[in-house]
Amino acid sequence: MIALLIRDLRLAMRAGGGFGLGLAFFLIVTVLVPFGVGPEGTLLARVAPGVLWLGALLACLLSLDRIFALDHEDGSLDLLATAPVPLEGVVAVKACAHWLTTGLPLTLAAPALGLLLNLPGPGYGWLTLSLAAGTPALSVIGAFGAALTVGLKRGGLLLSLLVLPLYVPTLIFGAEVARRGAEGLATATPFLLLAGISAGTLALLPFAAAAAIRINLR
Amino acid sequence: MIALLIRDLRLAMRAGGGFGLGLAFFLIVTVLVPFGVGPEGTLLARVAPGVLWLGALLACLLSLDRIFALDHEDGSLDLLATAPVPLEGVVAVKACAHWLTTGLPLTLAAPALGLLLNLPGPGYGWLTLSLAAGTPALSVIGAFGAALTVGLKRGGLLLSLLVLPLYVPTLIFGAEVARRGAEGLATATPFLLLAGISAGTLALLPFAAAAAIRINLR
Amino acid sequence: MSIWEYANPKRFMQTSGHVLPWVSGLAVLSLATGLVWGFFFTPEDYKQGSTVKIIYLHVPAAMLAINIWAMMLVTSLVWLIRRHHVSALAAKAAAPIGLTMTLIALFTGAIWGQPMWGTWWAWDPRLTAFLILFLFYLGYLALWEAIDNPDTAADLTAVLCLVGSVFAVLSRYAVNFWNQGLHQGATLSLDKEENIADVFYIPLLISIAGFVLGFVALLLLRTRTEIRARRLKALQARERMA
Amino acid sequence: MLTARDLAVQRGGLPVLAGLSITLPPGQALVLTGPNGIGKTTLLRTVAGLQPPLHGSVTLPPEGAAYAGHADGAKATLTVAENLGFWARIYGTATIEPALEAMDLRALRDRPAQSLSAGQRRRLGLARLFVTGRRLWLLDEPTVSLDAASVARFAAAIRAHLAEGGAALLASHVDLGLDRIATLDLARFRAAPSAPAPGGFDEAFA
Amino acid sequence: MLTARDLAVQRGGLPVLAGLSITLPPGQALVLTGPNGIGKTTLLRTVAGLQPPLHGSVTLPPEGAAYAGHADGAKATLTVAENLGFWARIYGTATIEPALEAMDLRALRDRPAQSLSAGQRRRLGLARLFVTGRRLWLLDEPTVSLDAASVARFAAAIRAHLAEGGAALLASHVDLGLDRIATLDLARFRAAPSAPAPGGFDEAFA
Amino acid sequence: MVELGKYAGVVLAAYGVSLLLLAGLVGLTLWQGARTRRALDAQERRMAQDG
Ligand code: HEM
Ligand SMILES: Nc1ncnc2c1ncn2[C@@H]1O[C@H](COP(=O)(O)OP(=O)(O)OP(=O)(O)O)[C@@H](O)[C@H]1O
Ligand SMILES: Nc1ncnc2c1ncn2[C@@H]1O[C@H](COP(=O)(O)OP(=O)(O)OP(=O)(O)O)[C@@H](O)[C@H]1O
Ligand SMILES: [Mg+2]
Ligand SMILES: [Mg+2]
Repeated sequence: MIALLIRDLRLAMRAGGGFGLGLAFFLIVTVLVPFGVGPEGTLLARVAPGVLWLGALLACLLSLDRIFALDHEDGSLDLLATAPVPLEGVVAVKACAHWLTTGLPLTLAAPALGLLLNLPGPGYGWLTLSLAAGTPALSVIGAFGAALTVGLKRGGLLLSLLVLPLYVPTLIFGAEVARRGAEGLATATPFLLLAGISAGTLALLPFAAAAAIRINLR
Repeated sequence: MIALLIRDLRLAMRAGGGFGLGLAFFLIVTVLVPFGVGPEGTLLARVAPGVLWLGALLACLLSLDRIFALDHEDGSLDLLATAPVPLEGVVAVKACAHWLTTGLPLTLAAPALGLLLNLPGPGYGWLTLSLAAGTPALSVIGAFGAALTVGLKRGGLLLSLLVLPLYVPTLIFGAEVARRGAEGLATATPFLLLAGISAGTLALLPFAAAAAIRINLR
Repeated sequence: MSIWEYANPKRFMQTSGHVLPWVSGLAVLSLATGLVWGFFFTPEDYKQGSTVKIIYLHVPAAMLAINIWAMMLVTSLVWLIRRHHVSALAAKAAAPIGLTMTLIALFTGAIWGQPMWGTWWAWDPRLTAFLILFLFYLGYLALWEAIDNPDTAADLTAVLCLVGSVFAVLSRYAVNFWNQGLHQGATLSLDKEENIADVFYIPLLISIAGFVLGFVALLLLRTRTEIRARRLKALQARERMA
Repeated sequence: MLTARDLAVQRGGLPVLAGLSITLPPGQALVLTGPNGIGKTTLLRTVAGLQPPLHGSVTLPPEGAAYAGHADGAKATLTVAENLGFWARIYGTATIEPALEAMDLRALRDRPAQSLSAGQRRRLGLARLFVTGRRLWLLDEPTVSLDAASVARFAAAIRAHLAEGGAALLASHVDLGLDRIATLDLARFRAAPSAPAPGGFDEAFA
Repeated sequence: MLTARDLAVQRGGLPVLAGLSITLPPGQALVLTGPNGIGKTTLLRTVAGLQPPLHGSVTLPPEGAAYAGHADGAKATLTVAENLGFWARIYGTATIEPALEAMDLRALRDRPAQSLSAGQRRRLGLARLFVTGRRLWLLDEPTVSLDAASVARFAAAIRAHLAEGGAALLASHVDLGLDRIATLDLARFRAAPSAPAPGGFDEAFA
Repeated sequence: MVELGKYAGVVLAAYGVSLLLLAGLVGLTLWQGARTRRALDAQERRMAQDG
């Protein structure tokens, strides 16, 4: 299992593996927002928490198809399915590798990007906290979506379509935490709900994802 | 050449080809925005033109890697490069097919989504017009980016990183037209500039893209 | 003798080996002079207080950031047209320096903006254009990293640099159109009337010279490293084949 | 080691082969032959447990089988040694040296898989078998793209595997030069399309 | 029809083959042989014009050559007939029937390419050659995954092509059963690695 | 020591960040240079020995 984690991280680091690209995408989306909605500081400050959460979500989304699709194309997934490791574990490890290479860097970079969007002072801590609590859920839900679409050539867009609705609760609570934090309101309730979503998906979705992969390999 | 256009359109229509997915992605992003930034009508109305343009741009972006990557993987690109058609033409036709399956539907659907975001009355016409004038540039620039990354496994995120900065002028002028239109201001200058960018990229970038493909096939 | 002789790798290694110590020495000297002079021995501005001292970092870094991209454009063109490998490798070597310069300009600007404009960041056209330049550097470097075959990478990044330059200029105009700015106009115009006072001007010039020389020294060093790396790769491949 | 009883396999919802029984004792190999599209790949995937049989049952050794399909499962950006090392760790095998040795990959060990030629990559795919430690091998056209020397080397490796009490089920169109080997022509087991019963909607669902 | 003079080809920046000269008159076929990794694929791609030669020149017939590589270029969601029809229109050929006939694809014409077996997909890839109308064929291991009957059918197709004044350059590890055919062993042309000169930075750049 | 007035923090931060970035770049360049040089020398020696 650790071998798999190491392999996935190593693949992410190698040329073309895409480590850091999610981050760059996040940066670019944040930069593009003012071009779209105009440069006024107050307007940007109001949309900042939401935009940052959306940007993080999209950056996650774009890297999802790496989770299983590549392994399916080159046949590794067949081989992993016949290897002496439980497929549920494979899913969990791959979601974890995805989080380490995408969610974690996003969380760490978010405050710097908050600066670009005039995020109000108290918002920084809450933004980081909410992302730290929410991105694991994004990775696991994404892994489930990737498992559903693994057999399809360029399932990328379909994957987005399947996964985005599943992301809605995470996004709502996450953005709510960040927004309330930025405005200095109480954040306990949405934060607990967010953490609950993360914990729940982490515990259950690997099983669903493994089942989906088994069906797709047939 | 027409055969190629027909094939690409047919592939897009077939199962897993992704026609309509760009549209669905656009829809979902637009729907997610109120969750992210909060539901106030005036705020949404102010950001609506920008958000719609950004959504269209991202939806385009996500479907870009289909332009050449699939053809490269299954060897068709090698075969097309040795076929009696100029590679520049292949690029132009493929960008055109991409526009027909992504940019055009987005343009047509944008007014409906504008409703969801409280877009003010005069904005609808200008939004559609600006998208109609701008999305061809998005497709061609995207085809260039796709040509640069065609040899790379899952170049998707790298592609975004390369293409998004190139999208900046188009986005700025496009969103400016839509925003000014929504506020009832003069739109002639940015609209002309937008059209100029489209015309210029259409005329020149296929050559750069064809050169990039030749290099990548080596 | 043609200038292209220096584009021959062997010749380049010899010449740059001779030149390098001098350039590095001069760079350190002028950089130290400019910065020390600027930091310790210039008066405060009546309006900006001691923050003017940031100019000795900000302006040279900003100038270099733009001009390094221009240099990469030229070397990319040379590579595409005349296929001199040193030229392509020089572009590759320059990019991280340009990236660092962009970062320095952005950081010092942001830090400067806090007391002057009351905000770390504003969507001023000049600042925005710089952020876009930063993205171009990122994309360019990412493309180099992503491609395995060195010649393919050189070709593709050169094409990207060409197309990117056109779009960078376009973006500059677009950004200008989009938002009016807060940022200073040109201070170093030829028109003496508009220039800042000599007390600031001379150390600024020295520090610009220091930055430029430092860039040349780093560029030579990095290009030499790139050439060595290429040779190493070739030798390793040859050993495997044997 | 492997027994399949009255097996029927499907592909794309259609029965492909039916009424197939296989017994493979340790030390033996069985070559599946038959024209293109008869169902060799489908059968092997069913035996490997990647898809459920339509009918009948498959019994594998308790630890399972090692499967090698049309695709090699090599990661383009990892080197040969890294690729093999990953599978070795997954299967809990200590060293990759015997595998490198068996498929003559020593010289290529530090080359990224993407820079291998078609045959070299195939050798990497086959070398994976040696780090699985499994006794039953299921091989789908293992010698595709291999040159004569590599085919011979691979045949020798199989012979050694059989001699150690292993077993192999292979699909192949070419002669491997293995002597005293059983062959099973699948053409005899092609599933007969039954005439549709009027109104018999049940049959549409295999 | 094809002449290559003093050709040297490279892969990954390294010379692979050197000093190769080929003359292929109409009506003749030349089989390239050699162990895995000698450079057959690289040579064929260079001749096809997909990569520039390191040295020397290649002369093709004015209309170019038809290349078929390791990958088939078949679109998974298009049917066999649609796949072939596309290439027929690209090459300006009126009908795909002869091609379907030649590779025995009649029965499969309305099947999407993704539901084909490995050998059937290969037949589709080879059928493409017949709609190109090109006289020079460049084939990289054309018979991979094919069963014996299909190999014989393909050999017959090549013989017919040669009889009509066509020519073919093939890389193959297996005997196609074509008689009176020239073979070129590439092992003789392996590019010799020269010892590195100290400080010779020029050599690093091919 | 120079008198930086109320902006001392700002100016020092600007100089600090910039010099840090510059030092990082120079350090990286020197390190990469030394590493490649060492690797190349070792390779050349090995290949010279082998013939
Ligand atoms: C992140 C923020 C900033 C960025 C990216 C930035 C960027 C630039 C650029 C690109 C130049 C032009 C250099 C040249 O080509 O000559 C420049 C010059 C200059 N900047 Fe900034 N700047 C920023 C913030 C500031 C702030 C806050 C101030 C002071 C209030 C400032 C003062 C100056 C001055 C005095 C010059 C010299 C003008 C000239 O010679 O053209 N900058 N900056
Ligand atoms: N989705 C599908 N619908 C109908 N038939 C299908 C589908 N997928 C595969 N088939 C058919 O199933 C049969 C079995 O295919 P399989 O890949 O097992 O053949 P194979 O014996 O391995 O052939 P080869 O030697 O060419 O590899 C083939 O005739 C194929 O055309
Ligand atoms: N990036 C690279 N760096 C070094 N060597 C490489 C690179 N890419 C390919 N090679 C080598 O180039 C040689 C030529 O490969 P090529 O694919 O032409 O061989 P081939 O004759 O077609 O072999 P096969 O019969 O296995 O298909 C191989 O030895 C391969 O390992
Ligand atoms: Mg098969
Ligand atoms: Mg080959």
